[in-house]
Formats: sequence, structure tokens, C-alpha cells
Amino acid sequence: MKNTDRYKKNLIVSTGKNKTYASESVKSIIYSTDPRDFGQVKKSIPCQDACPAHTNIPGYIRCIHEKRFGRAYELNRLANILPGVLGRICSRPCELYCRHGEPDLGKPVSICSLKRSAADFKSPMHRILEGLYSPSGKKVAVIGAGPAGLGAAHELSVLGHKAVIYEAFEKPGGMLMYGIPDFRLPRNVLMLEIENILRLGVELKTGVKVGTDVSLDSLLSDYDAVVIATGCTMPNRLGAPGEDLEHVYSGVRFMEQVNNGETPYVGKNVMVIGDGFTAMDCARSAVRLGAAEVKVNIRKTEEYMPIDDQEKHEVKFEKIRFYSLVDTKRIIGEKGKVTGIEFLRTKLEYSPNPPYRNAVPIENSEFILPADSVIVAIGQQPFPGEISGKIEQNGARILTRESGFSTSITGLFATGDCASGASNVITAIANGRKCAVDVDEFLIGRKRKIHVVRLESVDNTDRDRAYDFIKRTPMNTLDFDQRVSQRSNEVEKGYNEEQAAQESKRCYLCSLKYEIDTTACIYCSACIDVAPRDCIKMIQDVSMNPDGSFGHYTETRNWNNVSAIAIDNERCIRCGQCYEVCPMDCISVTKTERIELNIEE
Amino acid sequence: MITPGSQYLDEQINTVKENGFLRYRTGELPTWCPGCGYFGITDAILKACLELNLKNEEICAISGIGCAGRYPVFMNVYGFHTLHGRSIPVASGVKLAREDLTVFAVAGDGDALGIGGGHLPHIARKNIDITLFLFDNSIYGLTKGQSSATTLFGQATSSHPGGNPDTPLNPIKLALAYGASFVARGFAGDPEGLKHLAKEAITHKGFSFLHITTPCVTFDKFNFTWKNLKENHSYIDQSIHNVTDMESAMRIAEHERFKLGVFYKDSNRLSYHENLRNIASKKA
Amino acid sequence: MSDIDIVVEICGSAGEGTISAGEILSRFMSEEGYDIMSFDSYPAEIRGFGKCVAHSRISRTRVLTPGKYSDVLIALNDSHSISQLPVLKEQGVLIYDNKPPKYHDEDKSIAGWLEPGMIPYGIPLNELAIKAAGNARGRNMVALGAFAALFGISQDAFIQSVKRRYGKKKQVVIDNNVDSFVEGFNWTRDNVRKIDFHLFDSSPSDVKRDQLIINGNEAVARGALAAGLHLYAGYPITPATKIMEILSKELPKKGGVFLQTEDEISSIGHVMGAGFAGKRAMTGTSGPGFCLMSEFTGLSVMAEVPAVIVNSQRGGPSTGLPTKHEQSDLNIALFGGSGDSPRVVIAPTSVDQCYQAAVLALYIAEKYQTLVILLIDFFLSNSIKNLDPPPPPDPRYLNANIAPGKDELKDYKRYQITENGISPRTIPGTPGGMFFSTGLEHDERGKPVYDTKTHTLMTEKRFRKHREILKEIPEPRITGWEGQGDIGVVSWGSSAGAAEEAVILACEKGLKVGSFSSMVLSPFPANALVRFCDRFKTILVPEMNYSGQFANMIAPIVTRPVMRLNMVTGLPMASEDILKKIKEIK
Amino acid sequence: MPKNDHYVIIGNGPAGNLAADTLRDSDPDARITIVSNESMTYYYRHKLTEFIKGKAREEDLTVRPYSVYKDKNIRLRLGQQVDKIDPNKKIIYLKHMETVSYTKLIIATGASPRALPSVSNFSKCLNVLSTYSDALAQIPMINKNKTFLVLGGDIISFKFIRMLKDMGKEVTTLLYSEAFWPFSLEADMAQQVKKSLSDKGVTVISDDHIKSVKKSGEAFDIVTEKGLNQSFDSVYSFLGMIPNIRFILGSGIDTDRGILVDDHLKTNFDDVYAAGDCAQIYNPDMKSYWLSIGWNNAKIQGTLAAQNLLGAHKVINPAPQKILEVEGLKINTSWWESF
Repeated sequence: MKNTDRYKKNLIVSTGKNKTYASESVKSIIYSTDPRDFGQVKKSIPCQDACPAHTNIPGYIRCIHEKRFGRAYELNRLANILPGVLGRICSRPCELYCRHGEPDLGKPVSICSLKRSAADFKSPMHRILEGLYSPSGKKVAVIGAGPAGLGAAHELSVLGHKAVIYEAFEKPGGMLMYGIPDFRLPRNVLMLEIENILRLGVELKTGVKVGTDVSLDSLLSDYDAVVIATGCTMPNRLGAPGEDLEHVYSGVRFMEQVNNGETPYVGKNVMVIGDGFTAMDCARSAVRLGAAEVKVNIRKTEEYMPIDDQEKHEVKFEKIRFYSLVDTKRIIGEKGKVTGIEFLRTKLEYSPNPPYRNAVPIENSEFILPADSVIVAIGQQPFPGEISGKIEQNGARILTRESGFSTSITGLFATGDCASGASNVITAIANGRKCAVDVDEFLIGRKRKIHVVRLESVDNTDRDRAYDFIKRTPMNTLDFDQRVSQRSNEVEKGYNEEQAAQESKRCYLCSLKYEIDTTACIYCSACIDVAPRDCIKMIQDVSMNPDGSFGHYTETRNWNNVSAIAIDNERCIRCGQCYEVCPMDCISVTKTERIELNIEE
Repeated sequence: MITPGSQYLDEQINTVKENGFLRYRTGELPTWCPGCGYFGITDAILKACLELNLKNEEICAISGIGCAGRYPVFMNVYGFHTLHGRSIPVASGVKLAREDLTVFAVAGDGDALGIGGGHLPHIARKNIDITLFLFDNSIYGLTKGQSSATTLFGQATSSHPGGNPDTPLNPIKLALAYGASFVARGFAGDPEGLKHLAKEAITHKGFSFLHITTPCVTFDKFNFTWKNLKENHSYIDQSIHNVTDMESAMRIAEHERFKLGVFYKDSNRLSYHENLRNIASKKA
Repeated sequence: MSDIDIVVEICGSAGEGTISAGEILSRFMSEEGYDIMSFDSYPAEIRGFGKCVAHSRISRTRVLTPGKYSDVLIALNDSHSISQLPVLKEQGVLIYDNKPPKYHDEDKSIAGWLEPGMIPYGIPLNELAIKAAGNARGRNMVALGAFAALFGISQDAFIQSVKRRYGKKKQVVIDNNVDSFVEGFNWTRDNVRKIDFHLFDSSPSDVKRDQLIINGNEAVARGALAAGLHLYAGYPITPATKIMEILSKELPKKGGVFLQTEDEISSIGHVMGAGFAGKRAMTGTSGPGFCLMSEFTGLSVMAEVPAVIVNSQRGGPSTGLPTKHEQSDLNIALFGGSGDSPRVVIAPTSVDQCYQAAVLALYIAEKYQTLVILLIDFFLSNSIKNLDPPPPPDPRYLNANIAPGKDELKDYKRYQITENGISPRTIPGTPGGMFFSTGLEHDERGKPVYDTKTHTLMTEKRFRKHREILKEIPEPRITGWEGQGDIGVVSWGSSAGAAEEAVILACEKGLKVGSFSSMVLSPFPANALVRFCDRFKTILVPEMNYSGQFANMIAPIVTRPVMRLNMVTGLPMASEDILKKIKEIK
Repeated sequence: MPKNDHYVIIGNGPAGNLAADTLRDSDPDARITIVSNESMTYYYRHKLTEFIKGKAREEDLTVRPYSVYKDKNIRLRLGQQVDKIDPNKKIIYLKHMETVSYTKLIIATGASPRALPSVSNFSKCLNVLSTYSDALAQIPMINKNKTFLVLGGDIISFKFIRMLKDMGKEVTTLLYSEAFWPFSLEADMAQQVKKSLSDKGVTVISDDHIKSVKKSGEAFDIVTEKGLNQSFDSVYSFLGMIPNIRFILGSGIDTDRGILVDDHLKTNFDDVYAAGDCAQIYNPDMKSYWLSIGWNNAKIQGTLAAQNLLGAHKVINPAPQKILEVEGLKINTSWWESF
């Protein structure tokens, strides 16, 4: 975390209670491995738990509040190496779980946009912190310069290994470069952050296609380990007739062309099939290519689209229409060119896994809509490179060991979408890092890091109750004609510094844990009196979840059953009112962070 | 303030349950203002009863009018909420009728030192074996903050906005002067210490006077606040003070307003009942 | 609308600033030139539980009663306010908090109980208060802000008034209140669409009327001060406490003495002592405390030592309903205590009369060396009225003690039997005027004797004073139909206002109805009453007690059938109630 | 039926009332609650224009006075907005922070004016007229103002325009042919509409879009994409209606444009039904989903929803075809495809 060597000072001594105490030199800080502490961090910092990379979100938002943008940026970099990029195009799994977004608490903090603000406002001469390990003399080849590959390469070089990236395309970045349109992600931002990775001595070989230009076997022999991170580049096919007609594109290829500066024919009337971010990118690019009417055809309803509301709004704002509850039966064409689509109506039915809905076609409900071009963006799968056949696979995906990234071939690792299947950028980066740690263990022969919960008592939160009523700051965007006039114009302009400061105030700082010490509590309910919601409870019992977090709090209004007045940290919005009023000072505030400590030999 | 590393919630709950003082509570949630010191006192008394292992049914708690008057509602014993200032005589009556019971008289400062002040000397000199818990928040809470007998001189109250012209009583000195055979002071903010004093008071044979200082969080925001009381209170150094030494007790009571602990204790003095019996036996 | 007559109710739990909000509003409206009558009711609990209602009637014309139904209900607390909805008029306006921090259970939210016609304005009181001052304490001011914005009240004028009110308070307190007010005002102005018709003509009159805005307690206190009160001894009891609180401030300034005693017994004791020493003294209490004092009332009469007891009646018997209105202490006031003890009972009918009554009481007590009971009630004590500062009392009221002349002093008889019953009294310190007072029956010199003759003579003498007093009391107030009519309404105390209003309304409807009320009940102007009653077929006596204590008192006097209207609702008598009864009788 | 049933109906329009009556008839002692966000009881919405003109009084609008609800022992919660629903816990959360629990629920919230995303950034400057309180609030303004711009995006707008003309106002309308509601206006239709409007002295602009609306003093400055730049006293937006379902999103009740119900009007929850303008139903004959408009549909659906909720298994058939008169042009619709 902060700086690794600091922890080297405090050798970890194990105690009865799965807790380890820091030496006096540091203020009362505890490193715990007690499941209840992990449970607490998991359950009561929902955003961080939802982030595949476990970014320390409260941490960096706090820094933004304190106008320490550089620090905020670094906290991000610890978890994902492309904060500026993700600040723009992350799929924001965190915001879905932000406590501020809970019923009656308003809208989630716009975590993602703040991430971008950190990148935007850090000083230009910003100093990057890397806790580097001394060189190990080991060499690792990484195949693919996409998010996963970059993530792996970076972590490997931090751990002291020599990383060499082999990239088939001309430019690094993978989907970031060729999948996402530049009106959402300016290329200079992308390149800058890739630069930051390469500076650690990562070697990048672009235009080299493993399998044709160099064989996997030679890599395996030349390097101590090889990481495959080739992602998902093979578009899924509809499997419906007419898919090969002219002016029928796959989302991936369409975006590739667009991002290469080409202008594929779209015509006036564009039909996009698919409901993901790629589909949206295609539709929005089509608008910029001069399409008059763009329809996004989805099998379920808007509610179940895997994209966030802001994206939905932008899409609609660009006059694109969602056409829901339809399933493509076939694509119709004349003289080899597409002319329309025959759809089937669908209806929603319950399905046992999230989001618990299936779209089921309704019999003989066919109808036809005209189209000048059709873009099919219904996901991708790994490209079956030369490895296919040599290695155990799971469908098109490369099979990796349970809880790990090693493959059936020793020294060969696989990570990112080529192993997990199509996911999102943040997941890929996270997996890249995790994979690197696996590789490290493989190369060094032992784990060099463990996870612990760092507990530090704090005495004030300097949050103001009024902050809780600040409304979510909307993103500044271009208006319509600016968007179409020049297709590379970035649509989102980001927050200005004062907007960022305002938005950062909204974060509850869920990483602070509030606790009442029953041995000192006199049950005077002063805290309950000032509680902003049902976050402080008179309870007779509390249950425990398997993951170590507390489950149900059994409340009671019977004085003779009240065994404790407890703060439910999953309801608590950290307003600090209780802490202020407690006459017995029996409420404590503890900063809880899930961190990596490195283990000495 | 606890440091991270003290008990986890589930462990705390188990401790409380095993401990068992909850049995001295009724199901009624106290209606005192949130944050009231009376909660601390209640907590201490409950725990004292527990550690003395008293049977609930053998305790009587008699109170007067005022915030303290509500106390018996929340304690799972034979409670009696009587008239303003009249808790002492009623309690005395109970005790005289049933020596086998443990009797608490609960009174606020207005109750015991104001309107009922006239009763105090007499129960003290009779040395009837009850325990008076004097909940002293130095204000009239229920009538919205007028000066009481222990309100500081010059303190602004709703009856003396310009400052209280009356010098406050010194309850300890009074009790000593009235000849109470057990005189102690506890503090609502230290339930643990108060518990020990309560135990001693209850077990003492004869009239026990336990003065308990507590803030009124609603009507005294400046003087006897949690903060001030905590800062000023300290325990009598028992190594230099002998509890049978009346002069020393008086001296401390006189000069050190915020001393806590047992001031005076005369274990040899006979209780009213014993005197009655002796007189009776002499006649015989 | 020119003839504005709006009743505003602010309802919340104790501790939410409900009452002070009402006070601020009344003060402002009076400054704006309106006639107001306000009435607060609050619980005995300290905070968090009890229901508080600040009820103000604001009118361009003179108001006699606070009005039973409200035009505007400002709900600071939902569950409490729901019970106020029944008194909200059909077209009534409701201002409530539509964004409290927690959800209400089903049917616990006031917005759930609206009826068509009622006009709700949801204001996020809690949030705005926090925005304005960082905590929710300013909800009441936010609500007032919303009210002002909705009803055409000038923001600046109101703020000035608030500043005047908080003049002495800490700056931060003033700022928080003003900020909260402004927050509420602006938010409402910008976000709420007004659809009701109520509107105050915000006449920006720079000359603010400098009126007294006082409740009955304050009026009594001021009256007493004007009448040269020297000592006041009191013990806190709802609803009389305020008298004590005022005098503790004011008396010392006038060189007088205030003390808060350990109980009512001691209070009246101090009063007697001061009276004996020749100073005007008074104590105030309510039913329960009055009972304690009873032992002294007899002594005052017997020893002929002046004493004035203010009894602000509340619901009884016993501890009863400390914060509810009732007129049920008439009997104990008239007859309480042992033996034949004639006492003077004065029951003012309005806040302004409270002032005169206090003056009269101290005057009579001193001049006639007897006990005077000033019988007000919870409603009068708490009903706030704006009135022009009353002129200083006639000097003859100020120094009323009848001292013995030189010749009399030669052979001074403290309890000399005289025609008017008043024995000249010397004040301690008067050379040669020494005497002995006792609660035992005594002869003219004060020597205890129990023989038949003395007791008879002395008892007669003590009762003779009342004949004289009768000559000094103000004329009964008689209004309404002047000729031979159908119903004569005879009322007392605070119910008289409602009676008068009812009679006015009835007359407007063409009924032949008249109203009679006397401020002094003992001695009672029986002849005037008889003359009045002879003009009507039936007599109606409305009073806020169950047993009809006043009706019982006058029934033997009048020659007409006496109908009764007895209520123990705990609320002030409303003209509607009386009017309804009048119609029934018709 | 267990006696502790609590039927809650959201919406006090024709569907809601018919449902309530049906429930009451079959279950005399059940608890029935109607929640309505309007402050007025059940009234004729289509008479609002008459009301504004002063041709109709409040009692002419009223279909059912408050007393009737009392007699029928139906708890009518007026002026109360539903914030969200939890169909698993069977609790309704009201905007004013009150919870109401139900055993059976009928959603009949109807529809409210549609705001196209393209107008979102100046929607504050636009007036809509859809409820009684809108009317109440706007009457003075309408009487005062002279010049009106009407974004003519739906059939209702024509009625409003006629009203304005009757009141002798200057009316300009911007015809949203391609985004017209409830069906897109084909060129020839548009022509006829345009003509008959012009004949009434209405200035009709077509094939143009509003670029910006800015408030300047009392008036509003309008700029269109084709460069028209003019000022009006007030601007009205009639861009059609969309079902009132925002509060349902995320509750787990399936929605598309409207609330998705089967042909028994049941949602994907067993105790939750939807009826009237807010219900979206698949119709095999049309091979499409349809939403109904119109009073009668609502009544039929309200009744049927209630019957099914009580255990009947009646199937709704697409609303009877109904002829709408739009500016002398016959249009055949009582439903439209979801778009």
C-alpha cells in the first residue's frame, strides 16, 4: 500500500485473535486476518467490493475532497493502471452498489467521473509511485497489449521481472484502441497511460502476430513464463440467415474500421442488434457517419440492458431509438445487399440467474422492418489462434486452473477475456494483475504478498451532514451538432475542479467503521435519537454470514431484551452524528482497508 | 474510546447475555431524554442488584415526582411512584412494615432536597434501613428547567434567567449533619464506580444516603454537563481518608465539591428496627 | 381580502420549537397591525414525546376567542398533527414535511389523511433546515418561511421582526433562525405552486405597532407590578410558572423581592409574612398547589392579613391534566378551607382583564385585609393577546391601607368592629400600633377568646367587608339583545369571550340573545344579574367543568330556568359550541 | 377471500374506479384503498379544455364526488404520489414518506405527457396540460397571454389549439409529423392536418425542429433548426403520452413502454395487476404489443383486472376499434405499436 517498506518495519506477530499488532512506532494500527474484519470490509464498503480490481474508492474520493488529485490518481493506479482511461469508459459496476444510491438516499456518487477528475487535475508534472521489487532476472512474455496484457506486464515488472509484450496490431491497447470510439476515449489519454507502464522497462513488440510471426513454442522456450492475454476478438454470430449480406457488419469489425479512420457505408436507416456497450458505440458511430435513423434492437427491455443510465441517456440524446422485445429471425436482402430484418416478438420469462429474465420468442409473431445496414454486436469470443488443440480449452476459452491462471501447459498462463470470456475493461485489468501474481509465485516459488485488513482508529470524519443532501453532479457533455460536426469530439467534458470537489463531498466514506462498545454503553439511546435512518438498532442478537460479515440484526423494543445498541455498518451512512452525541464516548470510528502486505522470507 | 481490537459485536452480545443483569429491567423503554444521565444510574443499580444477587421480588423502589420519579417504571421490582417529595416517608413506611424487603427511595434533587427536604433529617436520625438514591441533576427537569436546591449560585435557569441568587445545598454535608449513617457520592458517568457504591449502600444496615450527580442534557447545557462533570469528578483517596472519621468527611464534603466515593460510614450504629427491639427488650 | 380572519395552527412535538414559532408569528402579525389571539398547548413530558400546538387567530377585526377551526395547519410532526386535522377547515391549508429522514408507518403520515379541498404544501423542512444551519433544529423557522412565502408576507419585514425578537441572543442563534427562514421562504417561492386563496395584505407599514404581546400570566405579572407588588414567592407548577419567571426578572428591578420556595406551603407563608409587614405580596399556583395552600387561606381571613393567590386552573382533580384547560376550581376558590371564611374571588375574562384584575386584587387585599384569589385558567395563562400598553392604575389603588388616626392609636384595637368591617391597620414599625394576630378566634385586640358573642360579632364583621367591596367592583359586562329576549347567556372567566362572540353571531342571525359576565365572582353582583335575567325567558350558563359550579352558584339567585353547557374537553370554550346550544334551546 | 385482505389501487381514473367498484361488489368488507396523485377526485380529463374556457365548472368535471368513496367505504388517498413498490414485501412507498402494505395490487396509473430527449435541455420552459391542477394553475396565464406556440406532437394538441383559437389567441404550431403520437403522421395526412389548421388561422410550421427555447422576461424566445427565431408568451408541449411507470422501474415488475401484463392483465407477480393506459399487452392478431388509450378501454380493463384478481380467468381482447377524429381526418386507432 502506501509504501511497502513501511510495513517491513512492523514484523507481523500472530496473536490469539487472528490479529496482528503494529509496533508502537506507527499509531495504533492493527493488521487483522479475522474473517469478521474481511466480512466487514466486504459488506460495508459495497463499491470497493463490487469493483473487480477492488479499487480503494472511498480512499481516492477522500483525496479529491482534499484536492490531493495526484494521490487520488495513485490510489487508483494501485488497483488499475489506467485511471484516466477507466475514468471515461469504465462500465461502473461500483456505482450500482454505492450506498448513496440506496433507496431514499439519492443517487450514487459518480465514482467513475471522479476517477477521471483525479486524472484530469493531477499536476502535469505528477510523480508516479511504484513500489518496485529488485530485479529477479526472470523474463516473461505477454501475448496481447490489451487491458489484461498491460495489467499483467505492469505488475510483472513491479515484481522485478522483465516483461515483453507481443501485439498483433500496429498500436497497443487492444479493445481500448480498436473497440472503443475516440469520442468516448481520446487516444492521447490512452497512450499516455500506456506510456507509464512501458516506462518500467516493459518491452512492447507491436505488429508481431504470435502463431505466424513467432511461434508459441519458441516463446515458451525463450521465456521463463508466457502469459496469453489475447482477449475476445471473434464476434459472435447471430446464426440467422442473411448474416453475410453486404452492409451487414459485426460490431467488432465495424468499430475496428471506424477507429482506423475509415467510413464504412451505413446508409440512412441503420439497424443495430445487441444491447451492450459495443452496440451503443456502433449506433453512436453510425449517427456520426450520417445515419438518419438508428434503431437499437434488443431482445429484452431497456431495464435489463447491461449499460448504465448515463449511457442510455446519451444514446437517446443522439436520437437513437431502442426497439425492445424483438428477436432477429433473419436478415433480408436484395441483390446481395441488406434491405431489412424480419423480427420475432419476444416476451420476458423468469430465469434462475441474474438478471432473472429471459427473452423468449413468441410463435408466429414475425414482422419486417426496413434497413440500409445492419450491425450485429452481440458479444465476442476468443480468437482460436495457433494454441487451439495444443492446450485444454473450455469452448473457445482457454481453460485455467481453479482459482488461478495457469493452464495445462507448465509456464503458460492465460488471463483476461481469452480465459474468462468477454467481460469488461476493469475485470480484464484486475485479472491481468492477479495473473502476474500467480506467475510471480511460479517464478519465485512462494507467495510474496498476503491480504490483511488494516484497522486504524480515527477521531474525526470531517464530513458535514449537509453533504448528504448534495445532488449528484451531472456530466458536462457536448450538444448534438458539436458531436456530429467532428466525430472525434469527446462527448463527455468531465467535471471542472469545483464540480469534482462538490461531488467528492457526497461520498459517505464507507471505509470508516462505527462501533459501540457495550461494556461502556449505558443504553441512553442518544445515538438512536440523532440517527439519520434505521442504522442504529436496539438488538438482542446478531447473526453471522458465511463470509464473516454480520447478517441479520434482531431488533427489540423490550428493554429487558436489549442486549446491545449496535450500529449496522451496512445501513450506516457515516454521518458521524452518533459519535458526536455519545455521552460515554463509547463509539469508535475505525478506518478499515483491505491491503496487500508483502511477506518476508 | 475503544481502540480497534476490542471485542467484536457478537462476542459483546454474548457477554451481556451471560452477565444477566437484563432480568432487573422491565420491558418498558425508558422515556428519559436520549443521553440522560439517569440511564447510567439505572445501569449501575441494575448491575449492583445483580452482583448482590438480590431477588427481584424482594426489592421495593419508591419514588416521588419528577424525572427520577419514573425510575421504578423501568426496574423490574415492586415499584411505587408516589407524590412530589413524599417518596421518603412512603419508603420508610414500607420498610417499617416489612423489614425483610430491600427498599430503595428514589428521589430527584427537587424531590428530596426541595419540596421533600423536610423529610430528610428525620429519616436520617431515625436511621431507618432504606437506601436513598438521590438523582441530582441540579435542575427541575419536568417543569422545564427552574432552579433547584442544588443549582449552582449564579447559574441561569428559566426561573432565574439573570442567575440563581440562592447558594446551593451541599447534600453530603446535609446528610452528614443530619446524621445519616452512610453517606456517599457517585457519578452517573461512571456506572462501574457507582455500582460499587450502590452495593455498599444497599448492604449497609441503616439509612444510606447515596448522592448521585448527573447532567440534565436538556435543561443544563453549560454547568453540570457530561463534559464538566467528567472533568471535575475524582474519587476520594481512601488511603488518607478514614470513612469513620466524621471531621475528615465534613472537610472533604466542605472543600471538595466533586469528590466521589464513601464519605462516612458508621456500621456500629443501630438501625431503627434494632433500636425498637432493644427498647422493647428493655421494657420486658 | 380586506376582512382577513385566519386561524393558524403549528403542531409538533415538544422541543421542536413549535411554541416559539407560534410566538414569532403572532408577534410579527401584531406588528403588521393585525389583532391576534394565540393559544398554546403542550405536554408535561419534556421532549420527544408530547404534542405541542401553537394556535393563533389573526384578524383585521377584534378577536374574542382563538377560534375552534383552523385555516392553516403547519405540521412539524406528523403523528401529532394528524389529530389536529379534524379542526382544519374544509378549504384548509396544510404545510408539512414531505421529506423526513425516515419512512412513516402506514397511516402515520399526515399527508395520508388529506381530504379533497384541503390544500397540502409539501416542504422538505428537515432537509432545508439542515441546508440552512447544519442541523434540523430550524425546521420551525423553515416552516414559517414557507408560510410567509405562501401567504404574501414580506420577507424583510419578517426577518426584522425575528431579529428584534432574538435581539439579546447570540449572533449564531439569530443567523441560524434567519437563514432557516430564508431557506424555507425561497425554496417555497421557487418550487411551490400556490393554489389556496388565503393572502395577507402585506401592508408595508414602516411604523410597526409597538404593542404588548402577552399572555394572561404576563398580564397578571405586569398588573401586579403596576400595582406596586413588593414580594412574590412561587413554586414551579404548570400553568402558572410563567408568572414566577417574569416576576423573578422584573421585581428586583423595582426593588421588590422574588423568591422561589421549596413548596407552595412555604410560598404562601412568605406572602403572609410580607403582608403582615405591610407590603403587597402575591403567589401564583395551580390546583394542586392551591390545595397545599388551603391551610393558609383560612389564616389570611382569620388573622386579616392581606394575601393574593393566583390560581391558574388546569384539568383536575388531583394532578389531573397539567396541560389542559378547565374551569373547575371555582368551588375550592369560593369555599375551600375550613370554617366560614369569606374570601374575594376575581376571575378575569380576557388577557386585558387579567391586568386590571391583578391591580384590583392587590388593592382589595390590602384595603380589606383579606384573602383575594385571582382565578385564571390554563387558557388565559397561555393565550397570547396583543394589546395597547395599559395606562398606569389610578393612584387610589396604590396606597390603600387604612391606618388608624392619632386618637385611635391611643387605645388601638387592631380588630376593631366597624360599620364597613375594616379595622384600621398599623404597619410594623408604626409607633404605638403594636398588635397581636392569630389564627385563633380573637377579640378586637387580637386576644384569643372563644365566647359565643365574640365569634358571632367577628364573623359578621369579616363578612361585612364584602358589602363594601361590592361597591368597588367594575360593572358586569352586558352585550347583545337589549330588550326582552329569549336567551340570556351568563358566563365567567375565559368562557365569557366565547359567550360574547356566540351572542354576537346569534344576534346577526336575528336571535334575541344577550350576554352577561362579571369579573368578580365573590362578592357577586347578584342584583345586576337578576335585572339581566328578568329580560330573558331562559338562562344559559356555559362553563368548562362537569358539575356546573357556576350554574349552581347563580341558580338560586335568578328566577328563570337555568340551562347548562358543561364541557370537560380540556380545550377552551368555543363560540361554536355555545351557538349550537343556543340553537338547540330555541 | 380472507377478511384481512387489503386491495390497493394506484390511480383514480376510470380503470381504478371500475376496479374498486368490482372489488367492493364482490367483497363488502375488504379494505380497499385508492392512491391518486391528483388532488381532485375522479374527473373527466377531456373536459379540461372546456373548463379552461369557462364552459365547464368543477362539478361538471367530477365523475364521482368524495362522498361516494366514503359511502362505499373506499379509502381515497388524494394528492399522494407513489415513490416505489416492493412487490416481494408487498409494500408501497409513498413520496411523502409513508409505507402502505397491500395483499393485492392493481396499477392503473394511466399516462402522462411525453418529453422527447431532444427537448430535455429546455423542457423547463415548456408547459404541459394533463391534469386538473395543471389547468387550475394555468388558467390565469392562458387568459393573460396572447401568443402561443404549441409543439403539435399528438392528437390532443389539436383540441388544445382549437380551444386557444376559440379564446381568440394567436397560435403557432410546430408539427412533429415523424414523432407524432399515437402514430406517425404520413405525409398526406400531415398535409390535410396542416391545411385544416391553417384554415382556422393557425400558423403551422412543419419539417423543422426546435433548437432552443430561452426565457426572456415574461416571454420565450424560440430558435428552430431551420433558423426561425420568434418570441411567444407561452410555449406548450404536446408530444403524446407515455405510461406512468417510472416508479415501477427496478421493482422487479416487468415493464417495457408500459407495464407488461399477460392477457389476464396480470404482471409477472401473482398479486399485481395492471389496467388502463399504463398496461402493455401482447396481441397475437396484431403480432405486436399494444397500449390502449381511451376511457372505455380503461373501464373494461379495470373491471377485468379486478375480476381476475378475485380469481376469474377472463381474457382481454384487443380494444374495440375506435375512430378518432383529428382535424377532419378519420384515424382508426385505439392502440398503437410500441415505438
